[in-house]
Amino acid sequence: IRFFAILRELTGMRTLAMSLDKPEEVGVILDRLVAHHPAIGPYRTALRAAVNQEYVDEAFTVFNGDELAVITPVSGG
Amino acid sequence: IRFFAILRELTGMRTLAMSLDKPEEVGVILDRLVAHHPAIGPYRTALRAAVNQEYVDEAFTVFNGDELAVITPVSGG
Amino acid sequence: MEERIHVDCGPAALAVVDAVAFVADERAGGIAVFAGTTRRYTDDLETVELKYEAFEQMAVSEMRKLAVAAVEEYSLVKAYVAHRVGRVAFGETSVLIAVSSAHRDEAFKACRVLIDQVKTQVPIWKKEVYADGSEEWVKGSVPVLRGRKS
Amino acid sequence: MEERIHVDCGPAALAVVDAVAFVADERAGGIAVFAGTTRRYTDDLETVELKYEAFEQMAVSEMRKLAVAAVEEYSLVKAYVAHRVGRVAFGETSVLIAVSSAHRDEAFKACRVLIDQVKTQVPIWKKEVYADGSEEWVKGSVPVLRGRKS
Repeated sequence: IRFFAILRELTGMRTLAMSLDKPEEVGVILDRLVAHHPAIGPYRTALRAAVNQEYVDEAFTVFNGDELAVITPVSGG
Repeated sequence: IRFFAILRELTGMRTLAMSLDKPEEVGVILDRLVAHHPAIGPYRTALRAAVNQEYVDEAFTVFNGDELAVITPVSGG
Repeated sequence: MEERIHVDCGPAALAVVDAVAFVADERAGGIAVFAGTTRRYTDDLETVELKYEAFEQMAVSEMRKLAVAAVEEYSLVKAYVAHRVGRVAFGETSVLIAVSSAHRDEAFKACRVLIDQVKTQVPIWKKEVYADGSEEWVKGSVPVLRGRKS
Repeated sequence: MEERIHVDCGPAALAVVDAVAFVADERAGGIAVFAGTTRRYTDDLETVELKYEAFEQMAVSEMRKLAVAAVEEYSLVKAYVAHRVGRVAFGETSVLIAVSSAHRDEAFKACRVLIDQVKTQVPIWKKEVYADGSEEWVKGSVPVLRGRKS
């Protein structure tokens, strides 16, 4: 799991390795992240996830070995 | 009177000096030009005049000493 | 106002880098540029070059008026408007507009309005020279009177 | 398609001249460019610099998708999309878009759509650094899902 920008600073992590017991939906994994890292909580509703470098919705199924990136609202330009 | 582009080629003139007997409207002068230089005729309805380097309408009064430019449709870019 | 506007109409080649250098400013958040370049092919006709003729002093004067109006209407920081005259080989730039503004929306709008106006309001004429040696003045637009002298 | 698109996301400075050189083409009649530059002042706040962070590989991938879509939708000849990461001092360019097309309307529209999309869709984040030493991540936009995976 990759973190960037404000979530990288708030969690103090750039990456987090998570081994899944079984394939799970993105939303479930994000909820679990928030439970363990409450600093993410205020951003939960504005999070977008990317799996293997493509945006996905929260029902998307993640398998072991997939790369999940947690994307807060983007502000390039 | 200054000519450019296609009118310069058709009339063979870059400038024409015209001494006015009395101040006259642009439209009258343009009509007189067409009478003496029939090659201008087909362009008459699409002509724009500029007096002293500003666009004017055909009712604008021209005095001796003014610079009149005959502007066919412009195509810069 | 004057130091915020650069206008030019002459035979020298136009370079985007000059236009951007002029409009760059620490008050600007965005720079929009349009460069009109000579197409080699229009459908199947091969254009060898374009020739531009201008009523140069008046062209500069008209371009300056357009730039001043755009700076005011779109709150631009700076504006650069230049048109080349004489022969312009394919791939080269015949007209170059650059504007800077605090926000991008104004920059895009002003740049678009300026190129549209330069093409339809400024006394400049384009002649296409084809590969077979023939030449043709391009059909143009009658400049609009804007409540000026009558 | 690939040779008609240039995409980049990295720490190197961005130069308009490079973007224009890439998109220039003898089939193009117009080139539109947008450069996003760092404003020194936003209202009364003095910004010393901006810092950009990106998920670089994905940013490149997303920018490429956006450029491919724009080339197709607007019949572009070429497109250049680049975003800088790391520190960007005021006056420098953080994002640079250039497109060429046969006619100017498509160039303007595509350039505008691309900068809007780069700002709202690509995983890049901006942090403002103020003169008093404070820093702040800029509020952003949630990327839109476009009928991709679910």
